[in-house]
Amino acid sequence: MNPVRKKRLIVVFMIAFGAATIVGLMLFALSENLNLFFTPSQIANGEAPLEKRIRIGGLVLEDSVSRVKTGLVVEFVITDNVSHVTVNYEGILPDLFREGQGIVANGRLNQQGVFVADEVLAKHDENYMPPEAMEAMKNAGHPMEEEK
Amino acid sequence: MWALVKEYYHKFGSPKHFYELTGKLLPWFAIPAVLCLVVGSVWGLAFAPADYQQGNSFRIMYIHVPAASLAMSVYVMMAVAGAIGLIWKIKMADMVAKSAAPIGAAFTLLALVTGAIWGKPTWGTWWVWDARLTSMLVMLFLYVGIISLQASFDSAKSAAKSSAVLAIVGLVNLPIIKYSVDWWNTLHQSASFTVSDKPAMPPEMYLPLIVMVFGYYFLFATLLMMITRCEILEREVRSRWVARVLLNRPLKKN
Amino acid sequence: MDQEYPSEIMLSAKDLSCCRDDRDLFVNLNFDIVGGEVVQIVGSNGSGKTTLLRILCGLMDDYSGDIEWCREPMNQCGELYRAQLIHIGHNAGINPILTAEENLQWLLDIHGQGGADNRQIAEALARVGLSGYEGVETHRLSAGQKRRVSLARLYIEGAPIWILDEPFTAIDKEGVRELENLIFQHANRGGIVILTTHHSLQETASRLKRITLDDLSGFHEASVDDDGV
Amino acid sequence: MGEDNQPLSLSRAFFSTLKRELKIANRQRSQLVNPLFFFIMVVSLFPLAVSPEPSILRTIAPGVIWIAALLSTMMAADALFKHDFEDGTLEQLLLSPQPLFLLVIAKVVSHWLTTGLLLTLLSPLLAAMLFMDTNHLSALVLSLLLGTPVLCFVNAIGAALTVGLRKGGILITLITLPLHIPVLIFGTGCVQASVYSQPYQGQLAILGALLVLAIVLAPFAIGASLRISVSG
Repeated sequence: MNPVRKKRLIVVFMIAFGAATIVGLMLFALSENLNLFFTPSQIANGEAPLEKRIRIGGLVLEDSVSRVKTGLVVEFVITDNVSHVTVNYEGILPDLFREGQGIVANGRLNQQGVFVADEVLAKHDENYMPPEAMEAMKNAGHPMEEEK
Repeated sequence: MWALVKEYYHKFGSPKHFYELTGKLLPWFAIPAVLCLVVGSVWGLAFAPADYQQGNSFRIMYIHVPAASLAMSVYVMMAVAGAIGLIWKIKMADMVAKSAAPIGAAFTLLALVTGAIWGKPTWGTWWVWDARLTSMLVMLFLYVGIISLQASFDSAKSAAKSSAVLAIVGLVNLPIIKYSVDWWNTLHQSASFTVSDKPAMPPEMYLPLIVMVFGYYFLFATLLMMITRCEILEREVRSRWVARVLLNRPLKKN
Repeated sequence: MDQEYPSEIMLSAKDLSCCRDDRDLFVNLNFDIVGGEVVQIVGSNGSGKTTLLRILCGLMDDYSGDIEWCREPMNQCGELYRAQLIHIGHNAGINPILTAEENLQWLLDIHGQGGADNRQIAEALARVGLSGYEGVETHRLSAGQKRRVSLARLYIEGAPIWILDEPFTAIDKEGVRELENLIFQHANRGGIVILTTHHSLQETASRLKRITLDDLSGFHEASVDDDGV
Repeated sequence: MGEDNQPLSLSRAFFSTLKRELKIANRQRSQLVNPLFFFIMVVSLFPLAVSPEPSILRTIAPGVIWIAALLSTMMAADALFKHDFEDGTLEQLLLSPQPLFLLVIAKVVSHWLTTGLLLTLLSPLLAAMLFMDTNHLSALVLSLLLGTPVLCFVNAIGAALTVGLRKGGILITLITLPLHIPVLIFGTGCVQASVYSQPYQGQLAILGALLVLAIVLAPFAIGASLRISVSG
């Protein structure tokens, strides 16, 4: 075979083989849980390790936020509409933190199953709306949070 | 037909022709840029309604979103121009790629800074190591790498070729970086505009944004032309037509 | 060693121009080089001799004009062209940490002519006066000896085109004479030798062709002398 | 010159280049151990600078070891093509009728064998210095084993782009560091997952995918960069 064609053949073979391997490996990787991010359901099922720094995310349950009178300690419950996890946090909450809002928290899960957060971040969504329009929508009976 | 394409290709690849053409086009981009930016920012910052959750702080979106979108497109454009220069050896493409890099870097920086200002009131922190922010930061690093590689060559040709290779390698890497950082840490909201869905905000909010996006793109085109024109003059300084331009005499067709 | 190269081998340049760092090195150079010719490129320092050689090797693509090898554009011949070529530049790829033999072995291996065995290499090193130095790390050798190590390739590889940049540098009188012989022998077998040197090549002038690159007070002229042929 | 020994000479060119590089590395032992000492020293700075507390060191260990490995391969990369550029070897490499990507892969493989592999072998020692639990060693070693070759390929792109420059050193780091980020994320992510007693095969698979991608694409970028550097 002439060397030019041989080189081309090697290149094509390399790329085809490489692409197949990459796709295979990625498919395998995607079937695994890569993220150290846990939902309340996963925590309820005991999938999350205790006393290790992990991230959890979910919606703040309505009427669950309670502040301890002295200091800045806050306790609230986050949910994914299936399970609940109690979160304990000491510090200043972001402005967007409110009930019904999606949040991400970093911290550890203690033996009692309470998540002790050292950081709470509000996850603001991609929907923007003037306040009046929001009012109107709520009055019409479909608050935006319900779709989550 | 083929001859026409070839002629066009030669014409477009010629710095002199590019210089003349952009000289004529420049006002057609500069004026809309100024108009859109003024209208968009006044409309967005003063007249658009405040957000139900974020209040007025969401208005920084009108500066942040177009910058972030441009940062990415400029990178792609730069890499494509670099590849064209590398493959078809068109000098103009090299110059365009070179001129685009600092503009892209500036937009990336602007997106990062405005993002930080926006992050403070909404997320409660100036900076988080979130996927979008991190990949934007990495993109700034890529731009910086390309600019400094570009600057360390004595010969303009090697500089152009090398930075084109780096830009292409970076282009292959961008989705990987994006994906990896995404997996690693995510907080940023997803895009409000997609091709298929209708925008997730009312018209009085998104119209100014669209105006601003157009303004930014016109601004980018204007800046790119201006910088490229300087680059042309610098590189072609030995040729007669540049001498004529510099002596402020009208260019004659020849 | 005695093989004849096909007679139709030919390297030709049309309107070859090169401009480096805003300075024209040569403009509109035209030449044909056919098998059996020794071409000496002459010109003052900085006139672009080395650049021209590197362009002809395909190491630089920073030129305008066409170069054809056997009537096909050179840059399309790619590895077919490179397989026909030995280039020995100012630095010839001799690593100072490796021995003469190891250096040659590698150079021959990557040039893909099926490689060479130790006996051939020892023979070639003997031809350039380095027998007994096979196992010496080349940083222990003198400049002339290092040069000879790289020139030893010319005795083994069967490539028809030799492109040599100042091959006589640092070589003693005896060595120069031998190398000259080798060059003209190669041409006699139908090969092409393109070289730059300030040494005047005398033998069999009918096979010798000169390409002059000179920077004459701002005007760039290139001329081709055909001595005979 | 016969056509029939072509397949032979392809592998001959590859292994001859590999052998040559390894010989050179072996004769310059000091060059060989420098990145290793650098690796150990960088890691030992952390207990001094951050805290000697075992619990803290244990948490940061995966990241520290990975960053140190990344920096050490980078230190070594500067010399990857430098000497070859100076003594004309690079020209001969480009003039070879053999496919350039093959020769480039041989060079990078030898670079990895003399840096990345040795660093990987050394990493358990450093893990012990940072009080990392021994059951996470397999994740650490495997991730380094798959990740360091990717680092080497990317470094080689940087080295090839800057080889013609008088002042390459810091520029290589500047242009390749952003490209190293995915490897760093998945490499440390792999060890982190093991620390959290989660399965880490997913991360290993991604590192493997990155490695295959690097093997397929990087040699072309390196080859193109070398041609640019030599012709410039």
